Parts: sequence; structure tokens; C-alpha cells
Amino acid sequence: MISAVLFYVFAAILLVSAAMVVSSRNPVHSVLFLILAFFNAAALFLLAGAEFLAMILVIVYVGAVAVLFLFVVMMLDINFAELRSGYQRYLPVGLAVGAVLLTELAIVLGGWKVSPEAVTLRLSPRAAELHNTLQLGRLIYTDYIFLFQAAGLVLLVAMIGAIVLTLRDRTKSRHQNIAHQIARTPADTLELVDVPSRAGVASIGILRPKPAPQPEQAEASTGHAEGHH
Amino acid sequence: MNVVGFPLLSLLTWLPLVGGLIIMSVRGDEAAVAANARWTALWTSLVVFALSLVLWARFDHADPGFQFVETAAWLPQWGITYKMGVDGISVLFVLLSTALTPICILASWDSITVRVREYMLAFLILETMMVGMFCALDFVVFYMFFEGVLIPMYLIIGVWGGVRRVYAAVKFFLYTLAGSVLMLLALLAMWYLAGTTDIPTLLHTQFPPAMQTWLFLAFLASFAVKVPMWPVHTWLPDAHVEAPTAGSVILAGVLLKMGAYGFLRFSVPMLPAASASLAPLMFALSVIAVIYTSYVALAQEDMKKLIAYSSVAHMGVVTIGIFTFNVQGISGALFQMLSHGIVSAALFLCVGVIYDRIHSREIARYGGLADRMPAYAFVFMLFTLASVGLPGTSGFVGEFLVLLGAFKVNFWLALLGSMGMILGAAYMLYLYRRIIFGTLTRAELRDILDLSPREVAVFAPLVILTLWMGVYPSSFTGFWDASVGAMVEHHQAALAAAVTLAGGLH
Amino acid sequence: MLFAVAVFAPLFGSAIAGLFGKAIGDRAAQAVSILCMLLASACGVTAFVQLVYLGGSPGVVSLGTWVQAGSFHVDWALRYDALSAVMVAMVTTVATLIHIYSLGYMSHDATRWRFFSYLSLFSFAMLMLVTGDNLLQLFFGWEGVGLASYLLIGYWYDRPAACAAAIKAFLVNRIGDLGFALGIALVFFTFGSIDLSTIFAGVPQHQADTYTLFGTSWRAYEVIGTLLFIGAMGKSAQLGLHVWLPDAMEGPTPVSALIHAATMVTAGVFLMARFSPVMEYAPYALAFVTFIGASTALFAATVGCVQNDIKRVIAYSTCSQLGYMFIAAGVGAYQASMFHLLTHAFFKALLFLAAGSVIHAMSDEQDIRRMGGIWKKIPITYGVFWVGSLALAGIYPFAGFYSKDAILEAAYAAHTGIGTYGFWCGLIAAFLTAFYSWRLIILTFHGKPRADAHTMAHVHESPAVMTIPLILLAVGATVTGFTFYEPLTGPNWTQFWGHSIQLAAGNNVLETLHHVPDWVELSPSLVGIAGILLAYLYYVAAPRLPVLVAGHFPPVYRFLLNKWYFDELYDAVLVRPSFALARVLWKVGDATIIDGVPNGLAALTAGGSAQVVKLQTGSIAVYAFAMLIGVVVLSLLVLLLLVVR
Amino acid sequence: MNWTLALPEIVLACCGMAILLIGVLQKRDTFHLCSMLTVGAFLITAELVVSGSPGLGYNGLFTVDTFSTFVKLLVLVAATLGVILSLDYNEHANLRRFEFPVLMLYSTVGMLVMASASNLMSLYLGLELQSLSIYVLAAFARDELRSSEAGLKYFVLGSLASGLLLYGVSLVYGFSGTMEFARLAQALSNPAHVSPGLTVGVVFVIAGLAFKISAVPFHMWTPDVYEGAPTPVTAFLSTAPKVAAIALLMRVMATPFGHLLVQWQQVIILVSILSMLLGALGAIGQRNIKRLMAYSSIGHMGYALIGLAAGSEAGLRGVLIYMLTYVFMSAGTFACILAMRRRGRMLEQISDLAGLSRTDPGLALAFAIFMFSMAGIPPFTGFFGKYFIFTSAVQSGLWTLAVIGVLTSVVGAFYYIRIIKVIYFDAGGAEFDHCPASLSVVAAAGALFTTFFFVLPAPFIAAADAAAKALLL
Amino acid sequence: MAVDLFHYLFVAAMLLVMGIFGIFLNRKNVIVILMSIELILLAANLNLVAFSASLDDLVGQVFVMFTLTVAAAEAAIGLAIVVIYFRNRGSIQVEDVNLMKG
Repeated sequence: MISAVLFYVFAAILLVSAAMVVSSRNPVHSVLFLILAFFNAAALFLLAGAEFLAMILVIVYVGAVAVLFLFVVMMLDINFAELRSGYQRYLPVGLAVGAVLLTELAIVLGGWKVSPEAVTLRLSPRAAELHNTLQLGRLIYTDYIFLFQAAGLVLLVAMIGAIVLTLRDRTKSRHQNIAHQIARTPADTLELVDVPSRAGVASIGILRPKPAPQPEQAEASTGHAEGHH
Repeated sequence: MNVVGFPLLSLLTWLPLVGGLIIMSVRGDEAAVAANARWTALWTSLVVFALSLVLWARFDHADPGFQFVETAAWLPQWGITYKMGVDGISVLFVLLSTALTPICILASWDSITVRVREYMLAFLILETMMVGMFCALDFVVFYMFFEGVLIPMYLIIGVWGGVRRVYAAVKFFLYTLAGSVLMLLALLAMWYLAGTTDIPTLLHTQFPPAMQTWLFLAFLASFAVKVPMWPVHTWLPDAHVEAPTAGSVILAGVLLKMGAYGFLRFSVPMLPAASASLAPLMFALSVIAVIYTSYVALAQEDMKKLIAYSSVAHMGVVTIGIFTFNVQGISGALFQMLSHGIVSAALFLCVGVIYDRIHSREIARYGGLADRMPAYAFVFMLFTLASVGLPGTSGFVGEFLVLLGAFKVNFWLALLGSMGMILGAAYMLYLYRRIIFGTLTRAELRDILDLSPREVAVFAPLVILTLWMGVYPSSFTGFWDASVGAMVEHHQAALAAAVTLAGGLH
Repeated sequence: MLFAVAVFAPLFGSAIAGLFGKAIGDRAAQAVSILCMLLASACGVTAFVQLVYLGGSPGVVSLGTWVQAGSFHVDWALRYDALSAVMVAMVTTVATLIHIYSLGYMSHDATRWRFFSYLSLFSFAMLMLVTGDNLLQLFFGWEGVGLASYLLIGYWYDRPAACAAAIKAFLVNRIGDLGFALGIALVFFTFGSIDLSTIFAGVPQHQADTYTLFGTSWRAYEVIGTLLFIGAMGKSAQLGLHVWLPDAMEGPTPVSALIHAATMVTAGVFLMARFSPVMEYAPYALAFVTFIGASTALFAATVGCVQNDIKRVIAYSTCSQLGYMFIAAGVGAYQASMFHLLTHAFFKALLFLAAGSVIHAMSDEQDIRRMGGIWKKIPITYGVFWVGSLALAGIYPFAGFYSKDAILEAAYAAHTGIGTYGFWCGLIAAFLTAFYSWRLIILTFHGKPRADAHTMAHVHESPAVMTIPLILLAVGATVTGFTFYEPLTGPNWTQFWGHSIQLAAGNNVLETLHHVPDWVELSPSLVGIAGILLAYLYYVAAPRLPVLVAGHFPPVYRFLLNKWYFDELYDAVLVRPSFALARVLWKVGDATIIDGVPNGLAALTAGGSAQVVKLQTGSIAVYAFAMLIGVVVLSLLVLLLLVVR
Repeated sequence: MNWTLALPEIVLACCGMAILLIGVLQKRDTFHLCSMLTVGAFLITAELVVSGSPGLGYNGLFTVDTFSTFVKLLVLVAATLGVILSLDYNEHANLRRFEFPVLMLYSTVGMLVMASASNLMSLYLGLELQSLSIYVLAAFARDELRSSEAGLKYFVLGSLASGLLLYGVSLVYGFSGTMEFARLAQALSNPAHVSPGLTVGVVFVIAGLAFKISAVPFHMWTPDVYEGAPTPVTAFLSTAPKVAAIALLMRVMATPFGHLLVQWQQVIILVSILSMLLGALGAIGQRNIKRLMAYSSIGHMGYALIGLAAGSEAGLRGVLIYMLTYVFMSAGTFACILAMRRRGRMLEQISDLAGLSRTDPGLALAFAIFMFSMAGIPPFTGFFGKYFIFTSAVQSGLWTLAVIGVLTSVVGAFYYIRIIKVIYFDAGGAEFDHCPASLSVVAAAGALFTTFFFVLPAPFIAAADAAAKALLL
Repeated sequence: MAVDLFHYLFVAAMLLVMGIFGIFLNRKNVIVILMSIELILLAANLNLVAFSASLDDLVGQVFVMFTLTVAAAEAAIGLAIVVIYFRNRGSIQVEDVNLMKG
């Protein structure tokens, strides 16, 4: 009984927050509602007896993915005022199609029953004596090692992809180049300048660090100096 | 192998491609390449023609079946074999193709000045496709060649054609393709029903009558466009007008025959019931083609267009002949095809001669050429007469035999189908009069030159053939007499069988 | 064999003159073709004499297979019997004379080699026609003479009128030829062959054969006869298909003489005679033949009375005379029609050549209103013109007297309605013939000169090369009548004709025609003389009378002057509508309707393409929405199928 | 457990990591080196694929049979061509980064997994591995708006599609109790027991896979992504993933859901008809050749689906032959498109091809061959693809489909020959830059295969036949 | 499991529909679309877990493990793409993503 009540509560919050994810005007709110939705989904998982997955959902999703979302939303620094509100003009059509889909699914899903063959087809029946995490762990590393590795590759690709897309300007970022540091000689960096007295540093064109040769500027400054005499 | 001990038909088919490869491999400056391409193409086609004479000489007239048959496993698991062979119906078309190709190459000798290499290559490929199509004894092979023709022809019209060449080329391509894809379906259905793609086997397969109608219509879609029959003929005038002379020659000389050949090879023998029941439709379309296009030809202001329309009318006679299902009609149709292949080719060459000089196809720009070009006037007159079917020229025999065949079917068919005799004379003589007769008034015509030796060389074989076929046509009909006889017999037997079957059911 | 030489020598001459004429020069070309013609006529006459008088036996010269398709087998073969022999002799003789005449007449022409080549080609074709052993070869010659006629009418190709006339001749002939070709087809399906011998042998078996046409069953022979006669109508310029003949006078005069008087136009008559074994059993077809023939005779004669072109008058006269021949053929007197054919060949060729001589003398003037008063200057021409006219008018003892008499008597003797019609039409035409002949003579040669002085100054007699053939023909026009009257149309006609002409068992026209009432026998001569007198009255005694008459009956006059408005009728009913139809079919039918379908499809496709592309808005939302709809629709489809099942 | 079943995949993945390491550790530009190594890895993998022995392993997740072998080889060939095609372009477009071939490689690993998938889970993971790499590749020219927009669109819609697929998988699982193909086939062997939920699940799975092969109405991304993505990526996208995805679709439809033919056949027929129509119509007005190729590929997938709709061995064989011919035509065409460069600038407009036949006859010829082949004109391979497809349709009595197919192929032919028209008939612009060897090689290989396939088609068709037989057991 | 499976499935279906709505009715922000995708995946996961419980079969849960992994990877790549898109375009409004069309 209690679990039923809990289910309805969590389910309700889940759906409402999902609705808010979609409809909220502020993306930050959307992310936060997404997090809420995940929490409630995790609760539903728990109710369905998938403890491990519930934890994963919270840790991985809420902890990493949703936060990543939040991070990106903040980083992109979108001017919320500019965001136009309102929905597509074919909202009614969309709603109608969505309603049809939902009805269809509801009717279809309502007809579910455990098919007679299902028991015989079961690959990995739940063992009552072991807890969920242990069972999953055993399966993942034995029967499903192939998929586990494949999932690893997926993550690898995601990593490569994210880096290759967003990592920018490796040449401009400041790596420590030891060889370069060692190879430096004083001549490269130091310049001895005979500074006449009572002359401003800027007026005789001394800039630090050593400037790239800028003939025009140099000429102009000398010209200026000559004119002064 | 076969009577000559080597794969003659394959050689005939693929040799032009070898020539094409040689042309492709030539390097050097443009003039040298062009000259080289011309000579290579000419020699290749002449060698092929010489080889095809072996076919002429060794063909057994008495044998109604396929000869020179050669087979090679191609797609053995699916029953598709590379099978070549000729019977009386196809053998002369092979010769027609091999004979017209060198003539075309010669005719383009001076008039094609740009991209000579590609041009010659296209013609050699075209020859491969044409010869292959007439030799193919497996319908997949047949279809490959049948469709393959589109490629070189599309390029020939589009690259070396006239002002509206793009429109014409695309129209030609799409019309033909639209027809032939439906034929492909029909071929597939036949394969499905009969379990083979072997033409000789299919010739003796009986298809269910209801199916036959559909198959027939699908074939019709393809062949009617190719022939072309009314009302799918409008691509032809456009294609002819825009194509270079040699392109028109091949188009009229051989390509149009492919449709009629298809009717003879597939529709009539394989689908006897449907062809019998749909013959009235074919007759109606053909008669309309004859009369309608003759009238349209009368109004033309462009020489090539006029001759193109006349082709439609003449091919209408061919289709009448085919669907009479008697020896005279079919024999006449075949003869008319051959004759039209030579005569209309020659007429296009005639147009080409003055087009090369004046660069206009407008009839109104000519007149009085007889004074300056007597030899040309003679040649043109001869082919004009052949075109109107004067006895003694090739044009007569076919038309008359078709008339005989048609008369057997129906008086009105014969009468209306032969209206071309009158109308054809009207537009051809009218054309001739406007170009050759009259007084020479235009300044640019004053210095026009008569036929050059090269042009004489082009026309001479055609003149000889036209007269030969007119005076001694039995040396041609002899090739197919046995085959046509067997075909008609088979057709009647099949129809009789169908009738008994139907009678048995009721 | 002589016969084959007679047939092929002209072809040889033609080929040499035509192909090499330019190279070897006019004189050599002329020489070759005339020599060939001389050879041909020598052979032709010899062959004729051998067969008819020296008891040679008829036969067939086979030259090889021509067309072969299944059971349809046709050879090139020359048929040697009385009918062909007499025609060969006549054709070669007349043609030779005209060749010779042309030497003089065409002496100023630029391309004489071409002319002689054409003439010889014509002779060859005509000979092929008359010697054909089967209908197809006959047809070959038939079309061949049509071609030669076309070439010769249009010989002066720089004259638009000549070109138009040439095309007209060819086309009108083609209409007839189509009937002929259909006739051949029916012959083939009736007799299983088109060899004359086979056909004639099979006549009794197939009498009962029928052919269904217009929903009715007809006796096959009637249909065959009618179809063949339609062919003959075209070639022989019978009423309805006659329109080409007067226009054909655009050709050089020797051509008119040879083709449009002596030989080609009579081919239709020859065909009727040749096919007599079958025609005999086709009474309705024969009646039709008589009807058309009689009507043509009368019609052409009326028109001939008012024409002003010297050659056109003779042309209409030819037309009219051909009508006579068909009257005879139609009543079963083929011999009479052949007889008239023979005599007509001589006197009409003569008239034409004489007219040519006049034209030659008058510096190419052809309008008789601008002639007159020249008879003294060209006496020989004048003389032979008289001979020709007398023969034409059927005045004793000239050739026409015998042959025309025979025809009218036969028509009368047939004692059928249609025969009587033929008789009376013929009689009236005979009167008119005499009238216009003398009208022609009087206007051309007598009275005051109406041409300008310059022309008159140049009027001169033609050279010998022209006058000698004239004289020879005049002799022919005189003697052929009484020479051949008995053998050809007498009771013992079979001695002459052998089996080349066959009559039905009940046909005894030839016997009865000699026993007609006297007035019938006399009437042609009488009306002829009456016609001459009337012409004299009109144009010599009271020259104002014609104007007066024409003024009193303007519609009749104009009706006749305009040749019964046949040309106008055809122009309005056939020619103009054809060209209009041609343009409509092209511009509307082809360019708009037929091309409209693919063009419309293309436009439709392009429109569809635009719509499809419009869906591709670039918006993610739309794309996603499309996917959603796809899923929903597809799953609904599946569920629906599930429910249905 | 026989882990060597997946040896090619394992080796390829390890090669990928090695290449990645080389790329990361080497300071200098390693794009070329890594590309070459990738090609080498593909070749090694191909060898392993050929020498592998059939079997079912990894607890029913992974199967090796003649079908998977055929598909894998085709995928590897396509991927190899794709990598080669990218060599020159990336040099010029400043995309010379070693991650490019590595991503292609991992995408290929995903495809290989797809080809061998015998469980809905491995199906999903293979698909995702493949897709994720390509999302990145599509956006690889990250400084170009069009490329990033292409990546974004492809990603969003692709994710939606895989979400639908996943949802479908969950339904199938729920209503049948298993995700393994063999057991599914067993469970569904009695169609009477099949519940609506399962069929809806199948529809969702079809939708997800149809997206990958860009079949209508899941095609909307295709033109935009084809246009926006860097051209070598487009080339890759139009070949290898299509093969893998359609192979997966074939396996799923034939093996686990084979007994449900009557249910999904109508869906496939509808999708096929729509694809053919849209492919034919959409391309007509296009000016950008990459967009045109997109519509063209939509159309081609429509034809390939005819074979699937036939639901027979002949049909499956037809699809495989079609894909075989398609890969070469498509790769060749893209090689030609990549050669369209004038003074260092890439050209994408069809009108830029004008006069090509004069300036570069060889390229023009190759282009024309590919276009004729795509139009299905014999004797080029495109004809054989269509031939075997239509054969199967006729055999299965799908006349409407066949007729629509041939008619749309005529419409399609129109735009293919329009390109030939531009190349051969139109007077042209300036010469293109010299065609780099890598492109010439691919174009020549494609053209030769396309042209001379007809000489000896039997081995290829026999292989396809064997592969198709494996699916139907 | 105390609650009828259908309720789970219905909730999942609602989530799915909302996720799809989020994709095609949203005209604001591309990131919201990514979140909608997460919702769709969540719907599928919920389904799988529910079925897994009902069928008493762990395969569903194993699969959820992997889908979560994939979803995370997808999110990473998606966000990366969004970032570069933003850099190029200066906006991530859904309506602006229409440079290419037709």
C-alpha cells in the first residue's frame, strides 16, 4: 500500500518535473527540474527493485550529466531576455499527434501479460538470495563482458569527440616546454640599452618584452626625436 | 562452338570496344589524336563489317532456328547465361548495324571537328551495343544492350548536337528509359513464370492469358517508344533534328528497328494470345501513326524533322506488318525495317551534305540545287523515291508485302495503312521540290559544291543496296523465310491451343 | 531473245545517258539512247510480227525471282503474247519516233542527256508494264511510268508550274495506284498467286468467292475489277482522277506526245484488256468502267471546246478518247478498246508533235488566241495536223473512224442500259471532238495573225528531224485503221489476239457490233462532220457567234472554261484542308497535346519536387515532428493490419 | 567461450587505441600517418574477417556467419575508401587532425558490431558507437557554422531516433521476455501469440534503424547533414553506415521478427515507396551536389528496402547486391565531388561542373559512369542492383512496389543525366585544381568496378546469396 | 513490485511523449532539446526496469546500465557540439538552426 502511494507520488513529481523541463522558460530551471526528475525516476527504480540502477542514476546522472548540463548552460551565458517564448504554431497538431501516440501506447501497453514463453526464454533470472548489485556485477563482467567493453569504447569515443570538438588553440595555451626553456640564451631575451639621462623609457622606444620589429613605429619615433632637436 | 569454329558473334560485338580502347589510349596533340581516332574507328568498323560478311556467307537459310550460337556461364546460379546467336530475323540487322557504322564514321569525317576522339569512341560503343542487342539470346543480356544504347546516343546528341540538343537528348533518354524499365519488369515476370531467361526457351513457353496482356502492355511501353509509335513519337523529331548527321543516321537506321525487333522477338512469339487480342489496338495506333505523322511531315519547315516524321510513318507500316501474324506481313515488316534502315539513313546523310555546306536545315533556305549539284540531286531523288516506295527500290517491297499481309486481316487496315503511299509521296516530293527544284536565287547557294569523293563513297553502297533490295529482294527475304514461317506457324498453333483450352474450360 | 532486248535496250540507253551523259556529252548521250530505241523498236516489231503473222508461239521469259515471302512468290518475267507484243511494237515505234523528234525539238535545251535518259527510262518502264507476267511487275512498270512522267513533266524544274504539275501527276496517280495495289492483294488472296497464267487458269474455280466490304458480301471478282479499275482511272486520267493530265502539259511537248497521249495514259486500258479473263466475270465492275469512261468522254469533250491552250485542248481530247476506250472495255469489247488505243497512239502522238511543231514555230507560244494565220508558213505541220484531226474526229478513212465506230457500235450492241449510256455520251463527245478539233485548227492556223510581229517574223517550218516523224506518224494515223480493223475486232479476232484476251461465254459483242442498225454505223461520221461544220460556222463564217454564245450563257461558259471546277473543288476539299490539317496536327496535336502530356508530367514532377523541398525547412523541430508522425502513422498502420487480420 | 569470434573487432579497437596513442604522443603532425595506419588496420581486420570461422558467442550477443562476413567486408571497404577520400581534403581544409581517422575507425568498429549483433543490446551499443563517432565527424570542421549545424542536427535527430529505438527495444523485451535474436525468433514463431505491444515495439525499432539509412519519413536530416558535414565525412556517411544499418535492419527483420513478416512488410513497403518518391522528387531542383547526393541516397535506400519488403531470400540477396553496388558508386561519386576544387577552394554547385569534359576528361568520364550507374543504366553495376531488387519484388508479387520503383527510377534518371548534361553539354568554367592521387585512385577503383562488374558478377552475387541464406537459416 | 506494471509503463509513455514534445515544440534552447532526449532515454530505462521486474529477469537492468553509459556519452558529445555551435553562431536558439534547408 505504502509502495503504491509512494509510486504515485514519485510518478507525479516525475511527470510534473519532466513537463517543467520542457516548458520552463529558463534553461537553468529546466536543468534543475531534470535533476528532480532523475531523483524521482531513481525512486521509481528503487520501488521496482533496481537498487543499483537507482544509485547509478543519482550518482552518474545527477552527479555528472545533469551538472554538466548546468555547467554548459551557465557557460554559454545566454541572454534569457532574448529568448522568445511561446510554442510552434502547430502546437495543436503536435498535441493531437502526441495524444494519439500516447493513447496508442496506452492501449497497447494495457494488453501486457507475461507471455507463456517468457519464463523459458529468460536469460538471467533473478536469484532471490543475492542482492541486486551483486547480481548485476556478476552478469556484467561475465555474460555481458562484450557489451561492457563496447560501452567502454562508446565512452572512449565520447571522450575523443568532446576533446576534439571543444579543445581549442593548443598552440596558444601555455604548455611548459622544457626543451625550449633550456635552450633559451640571454641574447634572445636580454637587451642592453644605453639610456640617456632624463629621457623617458617610452620616448626612446624601449618596450618590454622585446617587441617584434615594427619598422614604421621605429621610424616614426626617430623622426619625432629628430624633429625635436 | 558453331559453324565457323570461333565465337563470331561475340567478336562482332566486342571488337568495336577494342577499337575504342585503342582510341582511348592515343596520346598526342589534338590534330594527331583526331586523325588517329578517325582512322582507327574507320578501320575497326570496316573489319567488323568484313567479319559480319562471314555471317552473311555462312548463314544457313533453311534453318529456322538460331545459328552461330555460343554460350558462356555468366550468372550460372540464376540461370542467366551469356548466350549469343542469330536467326533469320536478327541476322540482317546485325549486318545493317555493321554496315551503317563505317558509313556514319565516314560521314562524320569532316563535319565533326571537336572532341573527335570521344565521338568515335561513342560510335564504336554504340556499335557494340547494337550488334550485341540483335545477337543476344538471353533477355538480361538483351536488356543490357538495349538500354546501353542510351548512353552513347545520349552523349552523341547532347555533345555534338544542334541548338536545342540538351532538350532533345534528355527527352530521348527519358522517353526511352521510361518505356524500357517497364519492359524490365515484364522480363522479370517472364523469368519468374518460366524460370529462365533464355530466349529460345521462352519462345516456346506458354504464359497464362491474363498475364500475357500485362506483359504485352509492358513490352509495348518500351517498344512503342523505341519504334516510335503514335502517340509516343515526339521524342524522335526532336532527337533527329538536334543530333549530328551520323547520329540521325544510326538513330533512324538501327535504333528505331530495335523496337520493332523487340515486338518480333518478344511480344508476338512469346505472347501470342495477348498480341492477337491487342492487335486491333496496335493496328489503330499504327494507322494513326501512318496518317497523322504523314500529315505532320507535310507541314514541316525543317528537313530533318520532316524526314523524322516520315520515319514514324514508315515504322507504322512496320508495326502493322508485324501484327498481321502472316508470313507476308511479317516478312514485309522485316523488309521495310531493313529498307528504312538504309533509306532513311541515306536521307539523313543527304540532309547532312547540304547542312555541312550551308549550316541550315531550314527548307526555305534552299532551292534550285539541281543546277549546282546534279549528282547530289540524283542521289537525293533516288532515296526520295525509295522512301515513297517506288517499285524497283527497296522501299516498295516491304510496303507491298505489308499491304498484302494487312489485306488478309482487313481491307480498311490495308487501305488506311497504305495511305502512306500517297501522303509519303506528297511530303517527300514537296520536300524535294523545295530543295532541289526551283530556281537558285540565294547568293550563298551559288558556289555550293557537288558531292565530294568521300561523300560519293558514303552514298555509293547505300545506292547499290537500295537498288539491290528493290530488284532482287529475295536475296534478303531468303534469310528469314524459314524463321518467319516457323514463327507464324508457332503463333497459330499457340492460338489454336489457347482456343481449345478455353473451349475445354467452358 | 528479241523480246527481252526490246524491253531492256531502253534501260541501257537510259542508264548510259543518265549516268554518263554529263561526261560523254549531249550528242553521244542522244546517240546512245536513240540507237537503243531503234534497236528496241526493231526487236519489238520483229517480235510482234513473228508472233502474230509468222505463227510464233506465246511464252514467258523468266529472268529470276523478285519477291518471295511464304506463299507469295513473284518472278521477274516477260510475258510474250499478242497483247504485249502489239503494245511493245506500238510503244517502241512511237517512242523511237518521238526520240528522233526530240532531237530537233529539244535542240536548244541545256541538259538534253537528261531528257533522253528520262525518255528512255519511260520507254523501259512502259515496256515492263506491258510485258509484265504478273501483276506486281505490271505494277512496277505502272509506277515506273508514273515516275518517268513525274520527271518529264517537271523536266523544266525551274518553273514552279512544272514542279507543281509533276507532283500533282504523281500524287493523283498514286491514289489510283493504291487501288491497284489493293486489287493485287485481293487477287493474291483469291487466287493464291499473282501470276497471270495462274490467275487466268483459276478463274473458273474462284467465281463464287466473296469478299466482305462495307458489311456486305461481294463477289471477289467485282471487288478486284473495281480496285484495278481505280488504278486504271488514275493512270488513264478518268473522271475524278483526270485533273493531273491537263496540268501535265507543262512538260516538253514530246513528253506529252509520248506519255500523255500515246502510251502511259493508255496503260489503264491495257490493264482492262490484260485482265479481261477476270473482268469478264465482274459485270458490275464493267458497268462502272463504262459509266466512268462514258462520263469522262463527254466531260473532257465539253471542256476541250473552250480551252485556249493548244496542248490543253489536245490533253482534254486525250482524256475524252481514253473514255471511249473504257466504254468499249466496259461493254466487253476489249479488242475495240485496244484497237482504239492503237490508232489513238498514232494520231494523238501526231497531234501533239504537230502542236509542238507549232509551238516551236511560234517561239513557245501556246495560247491559240495569240496564233492564227500561219498555215502557209508551216505547211507540213499544217498538213499533218489535218490528218491527225481527221483521225481524231473519226472521218473516213482515217484510223479514228474505224476504231471509234467499233467502240460506239459495241456500246450500242451491248444492249444494256449502261451500254446505251455509253453510246450516247460517246456520240455527243464525237460531235464535240470534231468541233473542238476544227476550232483548234481554225484558230491556230487560219484567220488573221494575232501574235506580235516579232513572233510572226520568226515563224518557220520545223527541221526535218521533226517533220519526218510527223509524217511517219501521219501515215500511221491513216493506215492503222483499215489495216487492223478486221484482225483486231473482226469475228476472227482470236487469230490475232490468241488467248491474250478472253471473253466470257456469253459475250458476243464482237459478233453483234457488226450487225448494228445503219444509223448507228453512220452516226459517228455524221456527228463528226456536223461538228466540223459548226466549228466552221463559229470561227470562220460568224466569228462573233462564240462571243455571243459565251455572253448569253456565262455560267455555262465559265463552268466549262474552269473545267467543271474540279481543280477548285479538290483544292478546297483536299489540298487546302490537308495543309491546314497538317499544321493543326503539328502545332496542336504534336506540340501541344502529345508533348503536353510529358511536359505536364515534368511540370507536375517539378511541382512535386518544390513541395517536397518546401517540407525541408531546415528546422530541427519540423524534422523531429516528421519523425513522430512517421512513427505514429506506421504504428497505426501495423495495429490496423493486426485488427483487420 | 570462444572469444576469438570477435577478434576482428577487438583487433581493430586495439589498433584504434594504438593509433590514438601515436597521435597523442607524437608532437608533429600525424594525420597522414594515422590515416595510413587506419587503412592498414582496416586491411588487417578484413583479413581477420575473411579468415574467421562462423559461430555464436558471447552469451548469444555476437554471431559470425556468412552474412556478417559479407557485410563487414563491405563496411571495411567502404571505410577504407572513406579514409582515403579524407586525406587530401583534410589537408586543405585545415582538418588535419589524427582524431579524424581514429573516429572513423571506432565508427567502423561500431558497424562491425552491428553486423554481428545477435541481441538487441549489442545492436544498440554497436549502433551508438557508430553514431556517436559520426556525430563528432559531422561537426569536425568545428570552425565552420555549416559543419557544426550539421553535427547538431544529426546529433539531435539521431539521438531522438536512438531514443525511439531504445523504447522499441524495451517494448520488444517486455512483451517477449528476451532480447536475443534466436530466442525472439522462437518466441514469435507462433504469430497468433504476438501482442500488439510487440508489433509497436518493432515499429519503433524500424523507425530507429530507418533513421540511420535515411528512409522517409526519418530522412529529414539527410540533405542538411550531407551538405554541412565536411565532404569526406559525407562520403563516409553515405556508404559504410548505410551498409551497416541496412544490414542490421535486415538481420532484425529476418531473424528475430521473420515470423512477423505480414506485420512489418506493409511498413517497409510504405517506407520504401515514400523514400523512392522523395528521393526522386527532392533531388530535381537541387543545385548543391552534396544535397543532391543526399536525396539520391534516400532514393537508393528506398530501392534497397524493396528487397527487404519482399521478405524472401532473393530479396535479402538483392539488398546486399544493391548495397555492394551502391558503396562503389557512392564512394566514386564523392571522390569526384572532392576533386571539385578550383584554386584551393572547394566547389559544391552542380553548375561548377560545366565543361568538365573538356578540362578533365578522365574525371568527367568517371563522373558520368557513376551517374549512369546510379540511374540504373546497364551495363553498369547500378543496373544489377536494381535488377536483383526488382527480381525479388516480382517474385514476391509486389507489383505496385516494382512499378513505382521503376517509374521513380526514371524520374531519378532525370537528375542524374542532368549532371552528365552539365559535365558534357554545357560550356564550361576554368579547370579544376590537379586531382590528387588519393582521389584518382578511389574514383578509378569505383569506376572500374562499376563498369566492369558485369564481366564477372557471379562471385559477388554468389557471396551475397550465401550471406542471404545465412539470415534465413 | 506493488504497483501494476501498466502504471510504470504509462508513466514511461508519458515521459516519452513529453520528451518528444520537448524536441519539436521547443523553440527556445537547444540544450533543452538535449534534456528532452534524456527524458526519452529515461522513459526507455523505466520501461526496461519495470519489465525486468515483472519478468523477473535481470537482462533489462543490465541493459539499463549500458544505456545509462551511452546516455552519458551522448550528453557529453551533444554538449560539445552545442558548444562549438554556439561559438560559431553566437546563439543556440532552435529557430536559428536553419542555415541549410531545401
